[in-house]
Amino acid sequence: MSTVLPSEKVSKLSGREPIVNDFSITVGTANGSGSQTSNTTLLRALFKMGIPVSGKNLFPSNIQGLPTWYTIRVSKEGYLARREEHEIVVAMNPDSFAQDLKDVTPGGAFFYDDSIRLAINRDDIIVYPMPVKELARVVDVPSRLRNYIANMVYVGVLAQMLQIDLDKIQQALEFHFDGREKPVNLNMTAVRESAKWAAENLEKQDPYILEPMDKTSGFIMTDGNTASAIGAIYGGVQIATWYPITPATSLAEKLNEYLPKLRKDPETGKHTFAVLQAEDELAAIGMAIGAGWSGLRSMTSTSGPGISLMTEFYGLAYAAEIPVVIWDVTRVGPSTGLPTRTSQGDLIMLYFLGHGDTNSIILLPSNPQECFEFGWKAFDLAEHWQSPVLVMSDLDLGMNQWMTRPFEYPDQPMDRGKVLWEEDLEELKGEWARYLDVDGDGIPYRTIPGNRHPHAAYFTRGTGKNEYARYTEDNEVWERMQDRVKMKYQNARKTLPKPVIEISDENCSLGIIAFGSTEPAVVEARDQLLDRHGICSNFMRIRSLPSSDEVREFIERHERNYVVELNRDGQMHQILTVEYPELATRLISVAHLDGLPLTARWVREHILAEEEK
Amino acid sequence: MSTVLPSEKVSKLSGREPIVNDFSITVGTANGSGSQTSNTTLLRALFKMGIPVSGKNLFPSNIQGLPTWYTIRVSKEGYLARREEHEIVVAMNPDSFAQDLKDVTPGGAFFYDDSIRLAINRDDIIVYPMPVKELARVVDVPSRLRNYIANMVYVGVLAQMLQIDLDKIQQALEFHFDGREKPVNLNMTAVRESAKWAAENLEKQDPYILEPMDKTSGFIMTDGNTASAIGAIYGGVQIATWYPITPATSLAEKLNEYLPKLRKDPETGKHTFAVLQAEDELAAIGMAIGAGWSGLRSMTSTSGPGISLMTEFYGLAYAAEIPVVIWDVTRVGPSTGLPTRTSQGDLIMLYFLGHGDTNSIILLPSNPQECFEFGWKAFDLAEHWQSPVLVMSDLDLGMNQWMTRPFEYPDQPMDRGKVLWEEDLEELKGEWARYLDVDGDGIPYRTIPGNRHPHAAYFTRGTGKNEYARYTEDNEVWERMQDRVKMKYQNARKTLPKPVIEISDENCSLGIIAFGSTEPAVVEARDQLLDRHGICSNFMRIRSLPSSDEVREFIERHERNYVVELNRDGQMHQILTVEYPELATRLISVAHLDGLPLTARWVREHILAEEEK
Amino acid sequence: MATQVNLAGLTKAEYRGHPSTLCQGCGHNSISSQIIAAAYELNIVPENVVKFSGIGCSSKSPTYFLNRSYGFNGLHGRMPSIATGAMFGDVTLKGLGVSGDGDTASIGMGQFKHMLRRNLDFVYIVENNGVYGLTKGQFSATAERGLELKYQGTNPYSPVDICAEALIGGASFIARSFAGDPKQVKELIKAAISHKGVAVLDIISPCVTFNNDDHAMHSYGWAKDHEAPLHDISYIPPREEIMLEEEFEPGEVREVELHDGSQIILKKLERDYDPTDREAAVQILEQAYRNHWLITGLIYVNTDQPTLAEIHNLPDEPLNRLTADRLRPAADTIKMVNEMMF
Amino acid sequence: MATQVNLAGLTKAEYRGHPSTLCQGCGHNSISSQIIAAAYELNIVPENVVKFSGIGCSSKSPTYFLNRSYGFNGLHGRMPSIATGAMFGDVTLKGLGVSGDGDTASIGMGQFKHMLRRNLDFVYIVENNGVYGLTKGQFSATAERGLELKYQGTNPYSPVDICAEALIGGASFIARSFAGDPKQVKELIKAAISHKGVAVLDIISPCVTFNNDDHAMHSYGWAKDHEAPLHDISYIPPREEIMLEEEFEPGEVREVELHDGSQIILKKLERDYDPTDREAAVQILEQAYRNHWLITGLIYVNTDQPTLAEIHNLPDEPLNRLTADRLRPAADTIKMVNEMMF
Ligand SMILES: Cc1ncc(C[n+]2csc(CCOP(=O)(O)OP(=O)(O)O)c2C)c(N)n1
Ligand SMILES: Cc1ncc(C[n+]2csc(CCOP(=O)(O)OP(=O)(O)O)c2C)c(N)n1
Ligand code: SF4
Ligand code: SF4
Ligand SMILES: [Mg+2]
Ligand SMILES: [Mg+2]
Repeated sequence: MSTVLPSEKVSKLSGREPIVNDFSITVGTANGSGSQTSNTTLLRALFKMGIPVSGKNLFPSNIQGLPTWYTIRVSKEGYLARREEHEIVVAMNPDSFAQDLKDVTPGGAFFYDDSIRLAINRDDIIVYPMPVKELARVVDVPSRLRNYIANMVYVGVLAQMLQIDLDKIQQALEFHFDGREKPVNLNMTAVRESAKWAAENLEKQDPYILEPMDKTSGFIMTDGNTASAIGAIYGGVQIATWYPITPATSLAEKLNEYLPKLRKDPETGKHTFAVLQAEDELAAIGMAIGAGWSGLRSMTSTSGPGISLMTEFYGLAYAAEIPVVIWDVTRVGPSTGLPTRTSQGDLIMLYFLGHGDTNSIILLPSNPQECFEFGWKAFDLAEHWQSPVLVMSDLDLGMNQWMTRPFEYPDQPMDRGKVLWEEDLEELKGEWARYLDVDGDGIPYRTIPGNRHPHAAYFTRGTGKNEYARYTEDNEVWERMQDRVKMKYQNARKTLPKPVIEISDENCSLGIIAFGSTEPAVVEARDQLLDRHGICSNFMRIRSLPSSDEVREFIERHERNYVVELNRDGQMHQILTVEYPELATRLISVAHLDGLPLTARWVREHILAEEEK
Repeated sequence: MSTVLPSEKVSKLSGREPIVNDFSITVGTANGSGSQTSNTTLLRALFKMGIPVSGKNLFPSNIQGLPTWYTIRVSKEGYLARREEHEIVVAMNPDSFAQDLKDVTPGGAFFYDDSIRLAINRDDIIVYPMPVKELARVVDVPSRLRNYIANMVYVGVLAQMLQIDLDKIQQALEFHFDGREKPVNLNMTAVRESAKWAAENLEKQDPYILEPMDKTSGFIMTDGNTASAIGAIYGGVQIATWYPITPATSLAEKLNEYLPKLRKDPETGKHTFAVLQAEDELAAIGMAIGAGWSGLRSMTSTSGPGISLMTEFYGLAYAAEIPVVIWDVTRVGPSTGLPTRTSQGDLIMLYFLGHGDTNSIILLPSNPQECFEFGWKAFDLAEHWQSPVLVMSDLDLGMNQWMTRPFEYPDQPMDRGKVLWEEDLEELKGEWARYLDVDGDGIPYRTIPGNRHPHAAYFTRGTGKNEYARYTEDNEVWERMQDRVKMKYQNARKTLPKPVIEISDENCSLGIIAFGSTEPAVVEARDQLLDRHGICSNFMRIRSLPSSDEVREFIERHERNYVVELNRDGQMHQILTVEYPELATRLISVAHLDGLPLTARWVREHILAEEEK
Repeated sequence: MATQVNLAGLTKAEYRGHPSTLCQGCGHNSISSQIIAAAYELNIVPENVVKFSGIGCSSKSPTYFLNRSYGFNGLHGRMPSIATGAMFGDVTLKGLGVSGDGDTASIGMGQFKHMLRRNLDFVYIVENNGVYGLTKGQFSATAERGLELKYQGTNPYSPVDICAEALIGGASFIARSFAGDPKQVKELIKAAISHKGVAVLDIISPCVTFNNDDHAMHSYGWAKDHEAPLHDISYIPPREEIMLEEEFEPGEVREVELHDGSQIILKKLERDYDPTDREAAVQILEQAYRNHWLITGLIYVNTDQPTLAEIHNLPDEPLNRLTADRLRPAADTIKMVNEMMF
Repeated sequence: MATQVNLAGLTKAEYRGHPSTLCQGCGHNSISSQIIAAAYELNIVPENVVKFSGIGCSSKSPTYFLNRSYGFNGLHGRMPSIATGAMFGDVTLKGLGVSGDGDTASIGMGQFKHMLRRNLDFVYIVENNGVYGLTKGQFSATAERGLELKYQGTNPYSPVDICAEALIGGASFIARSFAGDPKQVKELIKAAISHKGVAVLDIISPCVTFNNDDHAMHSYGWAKDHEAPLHDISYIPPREEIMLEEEFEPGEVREVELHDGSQIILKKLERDYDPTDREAAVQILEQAYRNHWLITGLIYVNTDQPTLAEIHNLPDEPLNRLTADRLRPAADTIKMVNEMMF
């Protein structure tokens, strides 16, 4: 045990009741100054101490210099949503110093780099200056690394003042530097020296302390994009095409990182996969569709502007019934929007993507574990239903570190769908038709280029065709084909991931509906509604669209269903209205968008306001 | 009066009651064989005889050779919708002969080119062979024109057998050939000789005849794309960018044709407009947006695939509040679809166009007169609301000839919206902010590049910005800006073209809702429902989205509102459900899509089936 | 009498497609015939070819040849991306694409250029008529400045030169031909199919309906009058004795050996043109552009450039036949992966 | 002491923009400074300039100069179309655009090429760093084959040569420069602004954060070591006495007169390069590409090509100031129009 001060002493010093494992730490730095390392180190150390934590990075669309904030929430109850309160603030950036100072909760603690010579005009908080420059000098590093070390100073100081286990910090650094001793030691030295300095020079006056718990065992800590990438690998991804765009970029980069580790061919050393950076999103999806057509498990990942550009191609994949997986890691639209802020604003566009009559299969993961799961499942669904499958993640889920359940090995064998190879055609004596609904489920059989049977080949097009894939403009054939395709999507409903439903109270008439990364805020809000206001609620998290009967039943069961979401127009509310017009009056939209992850408070207040109407 | 046989004689010959001005003529030819000229000549001649007519061209996506049909419906009642019956069929194409023969209504007449040596296996119809080759030889033309003349043969034969005034045919040809004597005479000779041949050689046995009426005065005959183009010219269009695509192409080509006639600068001979063929639709809309930003009345015209490609740019225009008019002349989607068939299938995509939260202003013309009206009005709305404005026409409306009310000169002065020039800024002492809601209507003021006032310039971007057009990622500012924009669209509702409402029966509980080119089918179906089944109905034609209070009131007034449309998924029904969730249960979707214009019969039968449930 | 078959045991009819629905006399039809002839003479098994196209009259033509090959008629201007993705499925297949000048040089410019950079192993035929056929006669990006079309007026823009674009863009095989010169078209297609890497064939293919006036640079009349072949070209299959109809003096021919051992024999005409010299290629294209010469033949070839499949280190074994056990990491790896997280 | 003003009566500060938020040392910042200097020295009134950009670090830079000019920060790769449309508003304005290599040569290739064909009167600056800055260090299409980047591995594709693309694409003014050579950058910007037609400036502008290793071809180190100017360039405003610091021997300089009467003076260095000779330009670019020479200077100029505004026969009077009566046909025409129908 290497925490420097025992906790008893702290609470005495502060003169207040200690507040243990239930507050938020926000660090204000300049973008590109390397604070990412120190912040995730803090986060991971707390996680290893067994304390539930979440970290949210608020960063500008900029490479270097503009203010950036990182908020770590520790919650002994296990709440992971963003909070609006900042009990502990660390100010490292002169440009955001005033703002940072203002942000401290009354009674909270303010740590700052003492080389920032700005006025501190508050007396309702505890103030701790840190001689960052001096402390950083204890390790001798080249100037380009100086900033990184400077950021380790606050890690050390906080470790001391909040009682973070230095061993855990060491573990976090070892993870970060992949075990490389030199950087770990350099950074640890800075941390230790800073902790030592704090122990010797700062007097604990605030009530916030951290104590080890055991509430993180059985969890891992990762971000959604990493999870999605690894999930795709367990789905057997063969080709991933992409074009750089925040916040989707890291999904492709993680494929680049993990594919060689998990899928190199031991014998030949050859690659049985390809990750291809396209010239733009039009090309990225075109390649993915070509690959899906030729029988590969194929995907592309992008964000809103990319989806917009993929619209025409989506329609082609829909009409030609080509399996392909499209990840939309959403950011704030419309248009270029706020590229570094989170949002669930692409939902309705995905739902109606493409000109003419189209349908969509959309998966909606809520946490990294589910990103992993949908990462592989999306391929099964795409190949099974011979359809593009959209997966909507978002910046908060994709790029922030989440405490999540471990990835689970796929519990189903790969579903490659209805594919006929040479031997199948041999058996059928070559009698098959690409778009014929043999089984009555709306899904025809397909063959794949490279199938050398002389009757295997067919001609693919988006335009009118008959069951035999021959071109036709016959109106009856057209309608028949379209109706079959629509029926296929009706059937698909039943096989998509079911909603997660929590009926806490059989008699409760209030339902709350959410999806994706807003779950933690809603979970917490429900507890608050019950605890503080005595308002019961049941909960449903939708995990896919089009929705299944369970969704209808949940809505039917409740007089008032609040549909909570992170977009301006209440898009899930609109979709549910379209899917269940007869239940429309039971649905109430609770939606807003300001680019920040949802908070329990916002959800609670808005539901309360509606309830009090 | 130059009809050759008086009508008395005909009815005697046929032995049946004459059927006057109430049947359909369908001509089957090969694509690219020049039948367009003879068919529109027939159509126009009937129109000039005062008989209500409509013409529908059913053509393949092909330049030369594949079967094509043209159907002329004559209706003394003035019904203009497509009918499924073909009383008179003219078969000029061996490839479609069998089909054409099958299509004749029992008791109908079948005219055919006697060089087609195929069996005629029906005895329930009247059959008239025509020696097309021989008759075409009466005029001496170069071989490349031979086809055109051959097609005039059936014009002459039909003129004789149905009693079409040859003077009117001459008028139609004079119009077609812009008064050029030589082609008019050549064609007239063929018509006359063929009519003479028919008079001498064919015995009238069918009951169908045409008689002059006066039900077309006060109408003109034109197609929607021509009307849209001319309407845009009266709206003062300054730049039109486009990329060729059926069925939108002729809209741009008509701008090319009429702009020099109506808008040349008399003094300088310079052009105060530009029509620019872009390299693709991404560029077309980009240019249009750039031009709208720089203060020009700017438009682009395309069809579904082009709209898909314009999705990202639409979002930019939305977010940056740039006026631009976008015409979508829809065809069958999804994806490449059937490019030469009609559909109303892009509606919901237009409604939710762009990633993130967006809104749309959509105008929905129903006939060429309205294409003209919305042609100019769209610019006023775009500049007034500083917004892209979408106008959705379709292939049937855009490319077929419609009998329509004459174009009306705009009844309102041009609305250029809130634009500040040098003198305005002088007065304001340069104090203005691009995105400030000064008037409380959600519409800010703008200046235009070229304004030389030193405070005029501002910086335009899709991303987060404050009222002063300065870049910001502040979450509160973002939400404020987005809420203002949304409010702007809420306000816009009230100023868009109101629905056309026909309350035929104050006590009727059945409403029918339609939009766009399906109006004639619905009008006729309503009459049939009442006449044949005693079912009353009121009618509303929606002319714009988002919809206004009148729409809500109409829906509220009726227990059952049938939303009739030409797409698979009932997209207007979906939109109205989203706009009026509390009225969702009053809305019933009556939708289908097979690429053909809607018929009254289909509408009637589907409403009846629902009513009988 | 037995029907004649080639070395693949197939009759020529087995290389045909559906009947063409293009206009009579359309240049595209002649090119389809030469594709059929080339494939037949190369003894290719049709199942080993995959066809691609964008949208346009030209892009319809894959329906009119090689019925037993797979085909994908994609989106306007987007053939390159679809083909790029599809060719990863089975690297033993040969890709053959037909596009139009509008499809390639207008809407498709970006994808065209980027496919070249990747050196996809692919035959890319542009059926170049200077006009949009399928949408009825608008200027395409290859229409010459000053061209007049019925409803469009006069073209004010300078034309895109497909071969020059291909060369600057890094294509490894570039040729120009004319649909009215069937023998050359056929030999070039054979060579292109044997080339390993991207082969761009810019074939002037007149649109008889919308752009065939004799003074139009994509018309039969103009092309017939102006065609200036760089050489007389013959393709010699691998491992075949060089048996040309004529004997050559030394120095009278150039030979280019392709990756599969086949050879291109170029018989000199007016000039001694070396198609492996990029600088010469740049120069001849520049001169031709400036002087409106319709030079035809093999303009450039580079047999050393790595293909996309090589760049991605793909095995010869078709990726699309890998079974689940080869694609999904084993069950015992999941623990390790979870440990790789934190 | 009075602040110094130029002939437009403006101080240099009046040409500035907001403070840059780019990385310290980013090449883009140096280029912004030279734009400011060039505009100031050309005595341009900022209100007569309109700025455009796409998306990227480079595309952010229009915020950092000419605050009194209008600006439009558009979509990724779509600056050309927005600028093309916007420039129709008022032909008396000068358009100036800043793009990146990703913005221009990856996603923007198609629009870039087609803008050139139209010869829009426009200064098109590519701040070329061979990398995607704003999305944190992926390869752009101009990255050299073999370049290694931290998270991306090794670039396997051949790079796009912006100048060669511009030349083949029909641009009427083409130059290459290097952000570390401020004088040349400035003189070229002045000349480009005075040129009537599209002027493409391909400026190597190192990304110090993601692609500045000395062996990387878009780094400061490499460019400093390899820059090979074609000539020493000076811009002389119209109607100004030629007053150069030095006297020249006859034959020692070349002069190019631009449309507004200004002149570009090119002092010979190693070779006698004639930038009005397209064939020479083709050749030097080809050689430079092959040999990895960083040749800089004015590569090509053609002062005779009609601009887009000329092609469209636009009046000098700004279209965006025409009043309703000039735009809407008179009331009495509607009867005629209805009669034109049937
Ligand atoms: C996105 C999109 N825009 C426009 C069209 C309409 N379109 C179909 S073919 C074509 C042009 C074809 O020209 P080209 O490639 O030269 O082929 P050609 O018909 O001349 O052989 C166009 C513009 C389309 N199908 N998709
Ligand atoms: C449609 C679309 N795709 C992707 C992006 C993400 N994106 C922003 S900037 C950029 C690359 C910029 O690179 P470059 O043009 O070279 O500019 P630099 O930052 O290097 O100056 C990308 C891919 C986007 N904004 N829009
Ligand atoms: S329109 Fe032209 S390109 Fe199309 S098929 Fe006819 S001749 Fe060929
Ligand atoms: S990331 Fe690179 S391009 Fe972007 S501002 Fe920094 S140095 Fe410049
Ligand atoms: Mg063409
Ligand atoms: Mg760059």
